[in-house]
Amino acid sequence: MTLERDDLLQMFKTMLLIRHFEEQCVEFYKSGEIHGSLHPCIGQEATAVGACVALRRDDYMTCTYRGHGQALAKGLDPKQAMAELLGRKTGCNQGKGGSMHFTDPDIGLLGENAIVGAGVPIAVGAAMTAQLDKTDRVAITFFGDGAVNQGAFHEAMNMAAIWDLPIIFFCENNLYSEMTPIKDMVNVAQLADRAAAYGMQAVTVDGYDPIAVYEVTKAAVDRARGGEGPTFIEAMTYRLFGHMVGDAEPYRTKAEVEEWRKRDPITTFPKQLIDKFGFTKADIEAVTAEVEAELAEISRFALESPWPDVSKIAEDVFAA
Amino acid sequence: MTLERDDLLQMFKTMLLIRHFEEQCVEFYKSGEIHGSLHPCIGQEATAVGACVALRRDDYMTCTYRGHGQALAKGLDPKQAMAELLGRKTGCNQGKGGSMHFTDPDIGLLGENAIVGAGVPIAVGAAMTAQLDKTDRVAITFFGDGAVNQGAFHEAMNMAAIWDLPIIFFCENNLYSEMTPIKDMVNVAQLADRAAAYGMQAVTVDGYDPIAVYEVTKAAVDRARGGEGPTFIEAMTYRLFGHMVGDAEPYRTKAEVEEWRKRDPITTFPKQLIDKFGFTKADIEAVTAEVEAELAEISRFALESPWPDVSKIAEDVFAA
Amino acid sequence: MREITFSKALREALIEEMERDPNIILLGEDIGVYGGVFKVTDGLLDRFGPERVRETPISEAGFIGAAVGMAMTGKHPMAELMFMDFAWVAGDQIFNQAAKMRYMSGGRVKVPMVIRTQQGGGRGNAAQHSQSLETVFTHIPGLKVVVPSTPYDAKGLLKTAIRDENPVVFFEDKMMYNLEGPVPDEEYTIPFGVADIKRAGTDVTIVATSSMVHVALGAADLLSEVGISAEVIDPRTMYPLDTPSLVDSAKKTSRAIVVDEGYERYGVTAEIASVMADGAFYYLDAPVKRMGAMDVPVPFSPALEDLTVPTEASVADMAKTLCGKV
Amino acid sequence: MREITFSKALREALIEEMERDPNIILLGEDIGVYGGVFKVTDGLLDRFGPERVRETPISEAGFIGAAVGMAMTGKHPMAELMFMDFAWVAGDQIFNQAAKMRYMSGGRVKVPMVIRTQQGGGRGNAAQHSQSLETVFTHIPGLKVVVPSTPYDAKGLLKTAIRDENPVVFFEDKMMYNLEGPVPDEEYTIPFGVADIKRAGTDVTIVATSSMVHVALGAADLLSEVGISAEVIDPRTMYPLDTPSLVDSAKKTSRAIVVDEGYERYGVTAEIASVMADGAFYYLDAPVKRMGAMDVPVPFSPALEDLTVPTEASVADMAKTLCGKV
Ligand SMILES: Cc1ncc(C[n+]2csc(CCOP(=O)(O)OP(=O)(O)O)c2C)c(N)n1
Ligand SMILES: Cc1ncc(C[n+]2csc(CCOP(=O)(O)OP(=O)(O)O)c2C)c(N)n1
Ligand SMILES: [Mg+2]
Ligand SMILES: [Mg+2]
Repeated sequence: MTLERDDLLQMFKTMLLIRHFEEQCVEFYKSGEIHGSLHPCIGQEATAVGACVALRRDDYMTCTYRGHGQALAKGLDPKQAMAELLGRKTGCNQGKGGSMHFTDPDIGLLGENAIVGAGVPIAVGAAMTAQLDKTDRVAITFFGDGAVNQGAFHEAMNMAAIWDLPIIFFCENNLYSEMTPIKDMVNVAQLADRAAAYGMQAVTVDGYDPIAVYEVTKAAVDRARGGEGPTFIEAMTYRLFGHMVGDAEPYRTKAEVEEWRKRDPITTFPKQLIDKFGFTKADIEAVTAEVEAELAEISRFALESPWPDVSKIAEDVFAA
Repeated sequence: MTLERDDLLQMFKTMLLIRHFEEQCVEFYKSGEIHGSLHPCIGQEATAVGACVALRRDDYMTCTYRGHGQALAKGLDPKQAMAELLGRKTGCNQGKGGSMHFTDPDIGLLGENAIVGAGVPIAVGAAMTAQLDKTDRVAITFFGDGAVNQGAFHEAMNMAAIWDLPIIFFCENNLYSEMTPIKDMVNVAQLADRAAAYGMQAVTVDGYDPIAVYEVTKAAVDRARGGEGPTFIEAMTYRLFGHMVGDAEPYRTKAEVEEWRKRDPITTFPKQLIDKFGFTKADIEAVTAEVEAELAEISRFALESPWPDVSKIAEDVFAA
Repeated sequence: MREITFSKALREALIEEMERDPNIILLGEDIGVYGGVFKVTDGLLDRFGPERVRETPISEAGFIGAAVGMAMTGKHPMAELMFMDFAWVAGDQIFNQAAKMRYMSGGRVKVPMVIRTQQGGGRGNAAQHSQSLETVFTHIPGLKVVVPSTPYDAKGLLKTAIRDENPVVFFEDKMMYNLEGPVPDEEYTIPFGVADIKRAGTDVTIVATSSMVHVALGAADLLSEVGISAEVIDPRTMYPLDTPSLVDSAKKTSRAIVVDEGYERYGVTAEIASVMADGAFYYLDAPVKRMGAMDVPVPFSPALEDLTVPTEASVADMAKTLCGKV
Repeated sequence: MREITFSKALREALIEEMERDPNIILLGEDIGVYGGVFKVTDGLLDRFGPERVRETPISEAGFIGAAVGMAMTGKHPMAELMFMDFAWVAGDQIFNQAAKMRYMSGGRVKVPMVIRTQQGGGRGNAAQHSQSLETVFTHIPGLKVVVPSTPYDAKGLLKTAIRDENPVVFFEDKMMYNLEGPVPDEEYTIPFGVADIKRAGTDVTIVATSSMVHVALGAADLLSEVGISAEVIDPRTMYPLDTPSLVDSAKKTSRAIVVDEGYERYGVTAEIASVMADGAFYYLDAPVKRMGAMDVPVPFSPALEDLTVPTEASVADMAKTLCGKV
């Protein structure tokens, strides 16, 4: 598949939906509707959407607590997602998982994960299944820059490399792990440099350019489906919001944030669509209106959804 | 320090002591004097001795269950070592540790370790102490080829690199981890290739040549003492014995073992001493006789040593 | 009935189940060419090939994590942890992932996998290769925990473990692999959560697990010599735990001892003793006693190691004290 | 006496001890510039510099292992595990290394280090960020385990932990950081292994740990309304455990409940209940009861989460049942 004109607009729409969805989450957090920790991917929509457009619905995926955007881009019903965040019965996990644990096997989503690095070997296992079953499915695992210093990442990279697994290691390098600059925590110029240690193909891409992200991911997916093994993708990106709601951001300057905001894909991508791909301002406005309407419906659904059944609290520990 | 003529003979003597010591251990194992698992380093004496000659007594060291040779080369009293293997009170650990846990803070030995990879971060901590205290001590950590696939190795390498720690990562690549060929378990030509992922200096050396091992280790130690940070050394070596006493060795051919045995440092190094450094056959014979006498004394000491005090079984869990 | 070793009983279960279900995949270190360091998987590589008997790097977190991913996508992986002590390097994948995945997903996924591992002292393997960590596994919700004590139980319970749709941890005892016992030729399975009375008795109940079952049976012999009739009961699975059978036995005998090879302090004996003390409170003539390993890392020296765990004599002594016969 | 928060009490202990002993080194994620995600180390980077307040990569096994190495070579490291749940990725370094090193060496080395971490539910952090894993830590020989419930205890016990020559695990409760309480200006320490009677009573003993102390105190208030006098006793350290005080209290009241936020099954309540049931056997009017967290991974939904742990009402109800007042 190469991107058609319609795909581009659809990509923008998904990015916008993610942005509005997450902004709504922040509101809900502040108003007390959402409990726990909330880690928006605001600013990182282009990686989520660019990568997921290159995937099939039946491909496998793991991600992190910052994975709402990826989950939505992969096809998670946003109503179920929002309901989950509000802890409702209609949530994708019946309210038992919450923000950090969206799971939906129907779209291959094998879980966000609250433990840094933990989703990486799990995706390796899914890729092993695909390889064993010769289904030509691939697995993708999203993780942050900080995760590359976790043992599980290392072990998983190596296993994928030696077994030529159909998997894409997608590192969103947003320059910080929580409040810590990644440049202080590794001694290499780019995280993609790590892949050589495993004899794995790697590439660094501009994570604020959804088309570029799509292209490198597509190439990696093609290689994986073709039995040519894993790829490590490092996407340079940035969160325009803090690590989590409540982060006072003493570790970065306002100027740095503003510098990145100028390139915010939510504003630059539609410009690109108009300037380079012949869309009109009206096209963009129409999409924006659609997203707003959808979002109103999403919020309404979530807010009106019932709470989980207290009598079912002990169910789902074990499968029958 | 550069190696003097006497150092060379002393190196040979230590290598020979290690070989005889370990052969005696195998005997003791077969006769039931030694219990548990025994992992001889027979064939790997040149790495132990070549590396340890480059160290000071007050430098720190961690190693593995296969670390008897390194411990002796670093200065562990062989009587205490043998007594420990026999589970006696006079052992370096009072018989509580055994073959896999030799520990002697007096020579900087912070423990062999029975968990693959576990000694690596511990050595990093010792290097942190040295750096904080500005003592110009260095730390060395010995581990096998199989350990490079363990998460702890990865995390430790990265920490050493980002903090410029005075530490040497010494990988004895003996081609197998237990019964598994390392070539099936990594996707790189040399394990030294892994170091690039951490921006760390690395070198591969012939582990059957004690002088070459000394030289690369000395260079790494000098760098570390000089504040220039860590080095990864991969020494290509081979165990002429199985993984442990009892290993039937179905995973390798007799021919392969014989090929390496031709280069056995215990036979080739003395030849080199005679041919290239002007020692005589008599010198070698004298050393051999000394080692044999020492070993008889070591065995006698261990065999005659008392068992640990049963009443002290619960002591040493906590320091007072 | 034919007698086979514990090890062979396990291997038979593996072979029969792998023949039955092509989704069963073994993962672990040295399980192929070498057949496993305790030889349980001997011959399986030849029989099932390298895709189903997958030799892994020394990456326990990695391959147990991969097993979780395989289990979530339709396979039935069986990961071998060479020594239970290595669970500590894979703890996150076992306790935070495998155990919790189904619940966190609100029942959307299942994680059918088995971790086979080997535990216990007695071989001079010292502190990092001799632990019995069943307490840790039973404490965390989401795992089933199996502790067979005979070849018969081993085979029947391993088959049940493999057919279970959840993460099951299966503990073998390193000293028991060569133990022989009757195992029928015919297919059978043993349900989880059903304790087995290994010897019936009337004066004192000895609940014992894994290797300690044999210690308890030896103690029962010693006790019969002094006229005390001991009942030895083996829970066989720590979770689910057959509480009613344990409580009933305590009610019947009115005295009970719980014996396990794990560290005694905050260990499984505490759970079992406390559910028995609660359930049989009004029937007990004496407090329920606990015997586990001493509160020390397992020492290496043969002069020390065996003293850290309950013995036939020490269990018999405890029973005599309880019965007022000292 | 002045009242300060739990968090400030901890910070004071850190500052005072770091001023006293230059060998104390803090290690952890985001403990510097940010002052720790729960702000306990706020300001310490400025005060002590980056060598003593060392920000680490997300490498828990790595930096806890490094702490072990530092401790063996003369430093006194304090590693912060941001959430106790992450202990599972560092398990080997905690349980196989730190805990066993001294014993395995036959007393040749010591490992003076503290792991500070934070636990418990109540914040909607779901299954992988809400665990209370004290059972796992107390079960493994070689670690001391501290579970303070008030600012006063927190400061005094943290100082003792830092001065101890062994690995000490110090558990803070995430909901308690803002709790205020009296803390003297003067220097003081609190010895390990000494339980504290948080409220004296005569009819029923409630042993409670960490956050559950406050639940127990609330329950005691409810009970006093119906004429039941509850004694609330806080062990403060799980290991060493002040068994005599607990047993004495049970002997006095003849009824006891043990309350803890960890999973109930095979949890610390089992140990405490069983030592009390044993020690006070002939004094008890009813079985010792245990109340811990439900046997499920902690659910996210606010409609579910709080139901999984003991509450003032449920503890009071249990006490009423024990006292025959329902
Ligand atoms: C094993 C583990 N250690 C620490 C944490 C706490 N933590 C949560 S998010 C995070 C930062 C992760 O940074 P990065 O991988 O760059 O991902 P990002 O949040 O930037 O997307 C940390 C340290 C955790 N969840 N798991
Ligand atoms: C974490 C862990 N996993 C597995 C083992 C079992 N084991 C002991 S030695 C060994 C092989 C190690 O190979 P290598 O690192 O090459 O060292 P060598 O024995 O060749 O010196 C294995 C797998 C262990 N001790 N620790
Ligand atoms: Mg990041
Ligand atoms: Mg090797």
